[in-house]
Amino acid sequence: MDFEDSPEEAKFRAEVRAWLDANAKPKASRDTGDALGEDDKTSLKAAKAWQAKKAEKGYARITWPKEVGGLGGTPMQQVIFNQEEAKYDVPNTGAFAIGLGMCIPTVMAYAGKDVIARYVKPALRGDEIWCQLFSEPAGGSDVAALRTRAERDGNDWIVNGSKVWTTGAQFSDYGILLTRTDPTVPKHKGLTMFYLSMKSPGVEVRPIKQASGASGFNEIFFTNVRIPDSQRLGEVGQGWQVALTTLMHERLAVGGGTGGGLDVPQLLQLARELEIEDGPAIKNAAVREKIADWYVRSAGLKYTTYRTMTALSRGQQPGPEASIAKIVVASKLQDLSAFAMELEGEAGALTGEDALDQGAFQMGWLSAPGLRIAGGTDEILKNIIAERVLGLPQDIRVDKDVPFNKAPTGR
Amino acid sequence: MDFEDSPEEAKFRAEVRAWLDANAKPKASRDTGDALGEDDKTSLKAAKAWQAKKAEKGYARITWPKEVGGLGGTPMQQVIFNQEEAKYDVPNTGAFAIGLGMCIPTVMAYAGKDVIARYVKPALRGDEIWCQLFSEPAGGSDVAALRTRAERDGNDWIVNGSKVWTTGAQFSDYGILLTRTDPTVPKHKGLTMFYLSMKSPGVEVRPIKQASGASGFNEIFFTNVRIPDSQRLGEVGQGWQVALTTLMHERLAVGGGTGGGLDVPQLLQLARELEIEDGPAIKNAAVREKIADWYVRSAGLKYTTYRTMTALSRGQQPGPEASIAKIVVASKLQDLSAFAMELEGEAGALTGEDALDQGAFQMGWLSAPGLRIAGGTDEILKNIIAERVLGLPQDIRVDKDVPFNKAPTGR
Amino acid sequence: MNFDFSDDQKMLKDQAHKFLSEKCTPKAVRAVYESGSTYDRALWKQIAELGWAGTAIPEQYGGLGLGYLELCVIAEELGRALAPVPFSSTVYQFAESLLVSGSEEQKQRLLPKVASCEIIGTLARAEGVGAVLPKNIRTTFRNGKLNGKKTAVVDGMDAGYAVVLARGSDDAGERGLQLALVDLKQAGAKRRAQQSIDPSRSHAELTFENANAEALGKQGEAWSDLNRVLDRAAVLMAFEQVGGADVCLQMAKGYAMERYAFGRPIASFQAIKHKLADMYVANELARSNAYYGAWALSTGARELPLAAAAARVSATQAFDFAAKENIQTHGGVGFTWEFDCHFYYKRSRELGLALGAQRVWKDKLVTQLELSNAA
Amino acid sequence: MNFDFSDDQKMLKDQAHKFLSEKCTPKAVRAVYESGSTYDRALWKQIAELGWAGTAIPEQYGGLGLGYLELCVIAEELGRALAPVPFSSTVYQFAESLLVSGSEEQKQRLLPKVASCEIIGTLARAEGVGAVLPKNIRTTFRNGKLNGKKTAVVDGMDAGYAVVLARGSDDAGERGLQLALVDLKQAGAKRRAQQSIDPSRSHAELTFENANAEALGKQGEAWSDLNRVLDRAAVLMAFEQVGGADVCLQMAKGYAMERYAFGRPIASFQAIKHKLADMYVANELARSNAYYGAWALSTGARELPLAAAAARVSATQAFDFAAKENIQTHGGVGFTWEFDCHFYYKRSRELGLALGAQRVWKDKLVTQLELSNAA
Repeated sequence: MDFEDSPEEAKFRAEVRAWLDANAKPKASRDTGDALGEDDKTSLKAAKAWQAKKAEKGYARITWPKEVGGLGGTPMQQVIFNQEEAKYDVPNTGAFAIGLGMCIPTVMAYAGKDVIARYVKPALRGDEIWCQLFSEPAGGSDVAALRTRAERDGNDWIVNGSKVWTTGAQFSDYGILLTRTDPTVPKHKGLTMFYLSMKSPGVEVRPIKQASGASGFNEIFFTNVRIPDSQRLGEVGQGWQVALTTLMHERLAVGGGTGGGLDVPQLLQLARELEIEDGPAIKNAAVREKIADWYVRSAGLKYTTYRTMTALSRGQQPGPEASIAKIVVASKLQDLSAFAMELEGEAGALTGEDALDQGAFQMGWLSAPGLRIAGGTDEILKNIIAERVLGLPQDIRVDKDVPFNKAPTGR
Repeated sequence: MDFEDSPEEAKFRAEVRAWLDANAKPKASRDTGDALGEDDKTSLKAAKAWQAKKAEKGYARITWPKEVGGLGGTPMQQVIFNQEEAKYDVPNTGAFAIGLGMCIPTVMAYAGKDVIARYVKPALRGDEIWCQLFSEPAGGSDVAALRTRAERDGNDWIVNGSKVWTTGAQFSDYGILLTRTDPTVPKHKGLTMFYLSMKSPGVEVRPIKQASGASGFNEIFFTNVRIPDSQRLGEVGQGWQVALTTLMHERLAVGGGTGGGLDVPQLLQLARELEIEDGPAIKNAAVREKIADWYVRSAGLKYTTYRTMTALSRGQQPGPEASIAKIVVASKLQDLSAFAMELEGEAGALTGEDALDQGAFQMGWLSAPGLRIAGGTDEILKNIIAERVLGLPQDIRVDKDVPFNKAPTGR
Repeated sequence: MNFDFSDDQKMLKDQAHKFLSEKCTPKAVRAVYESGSTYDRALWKQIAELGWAGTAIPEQYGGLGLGYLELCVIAEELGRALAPVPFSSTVYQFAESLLVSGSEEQKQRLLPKVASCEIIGTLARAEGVGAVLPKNIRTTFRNGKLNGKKTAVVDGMDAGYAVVLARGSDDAGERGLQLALVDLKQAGAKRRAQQSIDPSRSHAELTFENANAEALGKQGEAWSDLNRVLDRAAVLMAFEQVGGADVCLQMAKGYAMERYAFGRPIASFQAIKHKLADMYVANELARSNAYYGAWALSTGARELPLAAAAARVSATQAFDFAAKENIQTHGGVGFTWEFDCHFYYKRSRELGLALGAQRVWKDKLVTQLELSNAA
Repeated sequence: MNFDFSDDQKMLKDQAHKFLSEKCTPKAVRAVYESGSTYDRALWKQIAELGWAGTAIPEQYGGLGLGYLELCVIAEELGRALAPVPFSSTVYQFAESLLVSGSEEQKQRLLPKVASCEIIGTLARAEGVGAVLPKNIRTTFRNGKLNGKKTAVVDGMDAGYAVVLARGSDDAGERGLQLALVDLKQAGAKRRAQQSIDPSRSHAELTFENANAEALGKQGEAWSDLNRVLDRAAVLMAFEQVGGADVCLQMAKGYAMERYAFGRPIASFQAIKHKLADMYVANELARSNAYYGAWALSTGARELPLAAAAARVSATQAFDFAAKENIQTHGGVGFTWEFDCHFYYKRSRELGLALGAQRVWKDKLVTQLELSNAA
């Protein structure tokens, strides 16, 4: 048992380092973690440039086959690249994560050769950005309850409805869109998947302002948007099976959320600086117990990730361990930051310039409720662990065999 | 807002005190709480004597009408009597609680005049003890799933099956028995209630040994037990409605479980006596936080009870507050006693003579899991709060309209 | 046993409820959030007309002299409505400081103006990050002059007067502390707005440079006086917290009944049912502890410090839990700016910090238990 | 990255699992509960034949010299089976005390007998209720004579030797402590059985009256030596706890799938599903922390104290939770004597107390964090 690379891994890591040294500068100080939703024009431009550079070398998507611009590498090699890249001061390429992580794999799985040839490379280079259009006001945790209609019109489909919680839609060029093409059959059976240009007439993108003040998500409105049938992904009525391909990837993508890097070290630092009733906070037994409780969760997650990487390194499928990360991280962030605010006392209510560390803990606390919901609520994730990991039965599904337009909706 | 008696209440309290002074001795020291299941012959004999005395005065059941031997008093007067009686060194009359609290009210509600005349007074005087025969191995939280069969045979019914979790069956003279008389209709519709003598041929009582070592409950086996139709309570097939009368009373009876008197004062005492790393445990901030957390729960329950009593005192129906007591008390007992054991260190693992206070905290910890289950599990009680207090919808009931003998049982 | 509010008090509560559900809708709170104004002036004016600020102020000082139980029921309704007005700082803290420490002349001079809402007042304690401790107080009050800086002063932008915890002598400890009463409308008193987690309650930094001020209460008694004020404020604020927690439960319930997923209202899923049941339990315990605090406050019982700490801890825990799980019950929309859930989430934390952290109150609570068991 | 056990180690684990699921069924545990015997002698004999006790003991001392990772996988299986044998006291504590503090001669003399299970050994620390603190140690070791009383000594009824924490000089503090190695088969050493919450692990009071004993390690280093032993034992015991917690999850799952209520398996109710999901999460975290402890132990890394504390705290929390919620998932039958659930509930507490309370380990953990961040 050790944390060392295998000889092959060490060799690959050296190659990656050499390439990074040649193309980027090492980080000056420690990573401060990227603020969510900070994606202005300039940083996007820089991100595209960096992404293109990676694409030339095959580093943009290491596990993809060479033919489509990948490196034909292993998942472990992707992990190694990410570890090394994180040590360098390079643009945040998060804007491409959903497209490359979810949309393009779906396209590659269901589109024809020519379509793949047309779209994969530009996405890989960051020239074209993709977003995912599944969630709706009417269908949050219950994605398949979506209502956006696509109606056949000759060789086209006419789409009307709206989508919500779409990340990066404001700067996306294309999107994959899940629609209802037949409301008269049970909800999973009447869905069909398309891809479309976000510049299509009738597509309107509006940012959603969150409780934290940030606007990481969008609401998208479709008014008589015309999509050629040639942009259908999978068969008519097979949309749910197609979507599962996409969602399978989402869990992995969202799973590892870290909560903006706020964790025990920052709390430990605070506890050392602050004086409370009986001296330095770090000497207070109640504070120490809290720090210990949160530390064992953080450490537990860290070493769980190491176990997952080990499985990858051994060429095995990683186990379901990954699915626990977000549940643990989100609640920990909420409790830990609230506790830190209490240590700060009455001034813990302040944010921005007047707050300690520009209100890092306050921001963490304000964003935590979103982290507990986005990409699957705590409750949905526990269902997933119970059903997919532990193999417990599904809850009763009263709408399973009911035509969608006959299913109870409360409205 | 105050904690004083109304003039009428004060007058009644004085009467009760006078009577108690004349008939019993005040408690020497503080109440140590009665160990569960300690009900040997002698203490039962004493209990019956004391119960008879109370019955003569109408104090055995203060809210019952005078005609049936009660005092025709108010619920508040019952509360006052209990408060005062608790200050005197009198036998534990817990053995009569289920009979008078649940069984006899059911008999009075559904039996004929002569039956009532025959059974109520002896029960009131403690001459005859009753038990409640509902729960079964096959139906725990789902009481109505019971399988004990009663088949018609002329003017009699022949009963076969078994019951479980029956308190006090070993010294009971009679019991009310819920049976299935028609398995071909949905589960709630095929039940019928009877009362029977526990001395009937074919009735066998076996104590159940619990994880804590105690045996407060019994399992009862029925082999061709013959019950005359005249002992039926309510119509054939109406057993569930009859049972609801009984269960309604149970919640109140069990609701106020206190966990054998182990609470914050005992923990506070322990924390003052014990030395830990940094001095007396009571000075340790983590210990103080725990004590405060548990104190606000205990105090919250205490003053919730005062609010309930105030409602009674004002002649109102008490609100649903009572339903929260057991959930709070049972988990608190489990956590508080585990914490106390940790304060005791390695010697916290000892029980009996070698343990501090004869292992009071250890016994509390050993009995806590039972308290979280008996009389409704935490989960069932939360359902009850959600449905009856908050008015949230029931969970999906797949067996609602299915004939009992067709409903899924997993066996 | 008479452990509940009287019919008159309940009637007052109903009136307050009716009034606030008309005049202080979520829209009004949102207006303060988005206008950047420090409080709802129209609402404050109407509250003045109702005389709520004088509820517990004796008649000889221009109040209604109704008592603390009446103030408690109003507090619960203000908490329920998240009323964006300087009520708690003016009434629970400034007025109570005067009642605890003020001279007859000071009470005569200021309390009537408080009762009529002509004066907005506040209590300035903290000077930086961390707990407020005697040894950390650097603001000085000497020969009638106040010098120093206070931070996170609630309603400091609008207050006409402040009670300031200062150091009145060279004694660096508790005994050297002195409460100073200062008129903020003078050159020597400057204020600067501070951003806070709850935009519906304004915070400010106050800077004093040779500001004229007067002593409030005796030197050496400042710390114990302050704690007596905090105990009273804790009970009253606990009612605001209980009110807020109750609304969160109602909001979560309402949404869960309306919202369908997988063909059924989410309120029929056990995860939601048990979550709401847990909220209900916490809220009931908090309410009962708050009632006991109300009894102790209204009767001046010696149990007040214990009762206040228990009410504070219990109510803070209940509101924290209800506010965050209300958002969780709503899911994505619950975290949007348009929905009202986040108002309660932010207020729950603001109230939880305003009178000092739970840790401090838990410690006070156990100290009281030790004393009461000492006998 | 190679953060997992090797194939050989996994094979050893499988063998241990097969062996124990035949020889150490719940029936065997029940037999110890109900026979009143102190441990399962037949099982201990077979474990001796397998040589498990010598897994991490170097070959020159008669062990197999396989290493700590191998001992960890065996520990997990022993924990899974609740093996009622004096393994942890003899191997994790007595043998490790010798390895940490013993002279070459002492190791040569005793370790081979430990490896072959001829000797049952234990470590005697506590002298009464409360934490084990240097200043509370009254047992004395002077001129080869041991005098005093130790309580709650696990396997004390069966141990042939004990390592005893004693006072070797007049120094009343840490520096005055001395570890003494004592042969319990002598007139000066008396033992008395004590009842404990876990009848499958016997406890005893040991009384020494001028018992002949020998020094183990240097005076003044006893306390730090003891803590090094406890760190090692904590990692190994964490694997027993992780094993036990995993079984609780499997039992709860199995019952919930079988048991029907309201016409459906209770495993389909969210309250149960989320309860088991919570167990799963806690167990995974505990396992990962235990793995890190295993790495630190097996490599003698300087991170051991931190890794051991994290493994200990995480595993104790996971087993506590899994054991109590396993009973809760079973409902009434889960609390009966006939069902096996209570074996795990009792063992979880016994293991949680055996090496000192969570509080102590959390404090150690944070102390290590302070040191590691000090740089």
